Amino acid sequence: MEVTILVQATDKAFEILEKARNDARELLYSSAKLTSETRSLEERRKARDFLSGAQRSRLTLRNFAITSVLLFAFWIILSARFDAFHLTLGIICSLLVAYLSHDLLFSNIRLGDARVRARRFFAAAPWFLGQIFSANLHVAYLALSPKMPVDPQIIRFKTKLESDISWVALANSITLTPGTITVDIREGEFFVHALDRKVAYDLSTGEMEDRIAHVLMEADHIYIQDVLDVARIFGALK
Amino acid sequence: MDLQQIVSIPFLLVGFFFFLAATIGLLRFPDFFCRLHATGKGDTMAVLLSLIGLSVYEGFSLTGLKLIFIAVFMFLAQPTATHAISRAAMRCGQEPWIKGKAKTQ
Amino acid sequence: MTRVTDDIIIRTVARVLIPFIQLYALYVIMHGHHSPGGGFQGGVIFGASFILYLLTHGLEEAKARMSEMKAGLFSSFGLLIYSGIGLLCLIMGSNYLDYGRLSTILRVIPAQARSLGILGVEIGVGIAVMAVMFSIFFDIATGGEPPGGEESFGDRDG
Amino acid sequence: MGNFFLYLGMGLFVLVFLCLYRASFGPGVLNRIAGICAIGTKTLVILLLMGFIYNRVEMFIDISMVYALLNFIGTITAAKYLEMKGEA
Repeated sequence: MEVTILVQATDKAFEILEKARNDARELLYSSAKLTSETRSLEERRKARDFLSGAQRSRLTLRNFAITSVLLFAFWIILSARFDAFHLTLGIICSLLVAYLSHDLLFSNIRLGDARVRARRFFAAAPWFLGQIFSANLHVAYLALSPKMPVDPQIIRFKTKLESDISWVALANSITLTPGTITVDIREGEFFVHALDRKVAYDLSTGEMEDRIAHVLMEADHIYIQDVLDVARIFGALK
Repeated sequence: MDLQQIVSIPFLLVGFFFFLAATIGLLRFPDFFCRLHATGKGDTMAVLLSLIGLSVYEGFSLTGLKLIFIAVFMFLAQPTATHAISRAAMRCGQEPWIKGKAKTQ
Repeated sequence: MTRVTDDIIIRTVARVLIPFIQLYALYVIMHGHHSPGGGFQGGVIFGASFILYLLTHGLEEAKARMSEMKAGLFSSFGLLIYSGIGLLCLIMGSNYLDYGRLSTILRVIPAQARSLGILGVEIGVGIAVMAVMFSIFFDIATGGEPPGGEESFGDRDG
Repeated sequence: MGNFFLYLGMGLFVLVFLCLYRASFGPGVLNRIAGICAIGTKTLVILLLMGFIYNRVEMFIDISMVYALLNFIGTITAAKYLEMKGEA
């Protein structure tokens, strides 16, 4: 009786020991695998760093080239003299300025979609110009009317745009359009001074934000304009 | 009087009208921020219209293109300058005037 | 005045405008002999572009682009170009800054030599004016601290 | 057409004087800066009109460009100075 219990107990003890040894081996193996994995990850990251260094220098070269070409076009428009001497001066000057400040003009702009962006910009420009014109009529009316019905107030809203270029575009077009001035931007929150209640309401519908997001191709939201485009294409297909 | 001159005159006159409105706004509005509305918007539009009128008068040449460049520059620079002043005013603790309050400034 | 501004609008617009301002300054310098402007005006515009950079990107980045020592060297270098051309004329046997005699070196007719000489003088004046303008603004903005002395003179006017 | 430019320039000149009221008597520094900025834009157009009156646009266009540039930089500098100083 006691012997069988003893045998069972030793069996159990052996079992536990075996299991523990297996666990330990597995742990050891997995840790070894982990270290090798981390090493390979490290190597891969190093390779990627090297690659991105190459990419960065290529990007710098591209920025340099584009900046100097743009500046040379600007020089030709400014100079309006087409003899060899002045063109040579122009090439020297644009290369010099591109060397001095090639990282300023295109520091964080993706250039791949420039054509789409330009097309959308020219498509959206008449709307913006119309808005600016109506804004000026509004201000002129307010300034010239004898009672001067202004009711200024500060409104604040959080934008969903992300890149700083589109923030700047939004802020400058807010400043230019009906009765509103961008006073401050703090961490994506716009403080806007509005001349009366109606324009504050107009701004809060967010149409301008959508348009700018559409022009500058901000990712990951759906824009009204895109939906309209798709609907038009669908209708044409039908 | 050829066609270019006839086209350019209305642009210049409308631009002058906006200049006038901006100046009167600058003089009449009750507080600093409202005055900025007048100068920031009115002057930009007026300069744009005047430059378009002048470049139409000049005709299609490199000088006209330069005028367009000045217009683009003003379009970038004027809202930025307005924003800079208004931000400075906000940081300096200027309270915007609200309807019903006594006119201080 | 020398701290980095946290205003994204002014910084971005300045970043876009600065290369064009610099090219315009060079245009004013180079076309000084047949349009208004010249060395002084172009140098002032070039210095203004650096001042705009300092205002928007702060003292440290502006120093990386154009330190005080570089500004001093450039001002001397511009003066060297100016007086060098003048002395060259003197050595060639005519008056100071009388460019007509340079035609024997440049192998062109005297009228063209005058034009080229004026261009060289204007480049020298432009470089000197740009550097002096920038260093004056630098001194005013930092309150006249010696270069490399204290790290934290950005906080003085905060 | 020269007379038209002349009268337009004279009108702008009057407007500059009206802005000068705000620039000289305006309460506080900020109002003065706003007035001076407004004067700058008007001066730009006056310079261009002068160029058209004297038939020397290529010359005056450079001057007006420099004027616009320095107006912009001056306004930004003044605003930055006031912002850092923290009072007006």
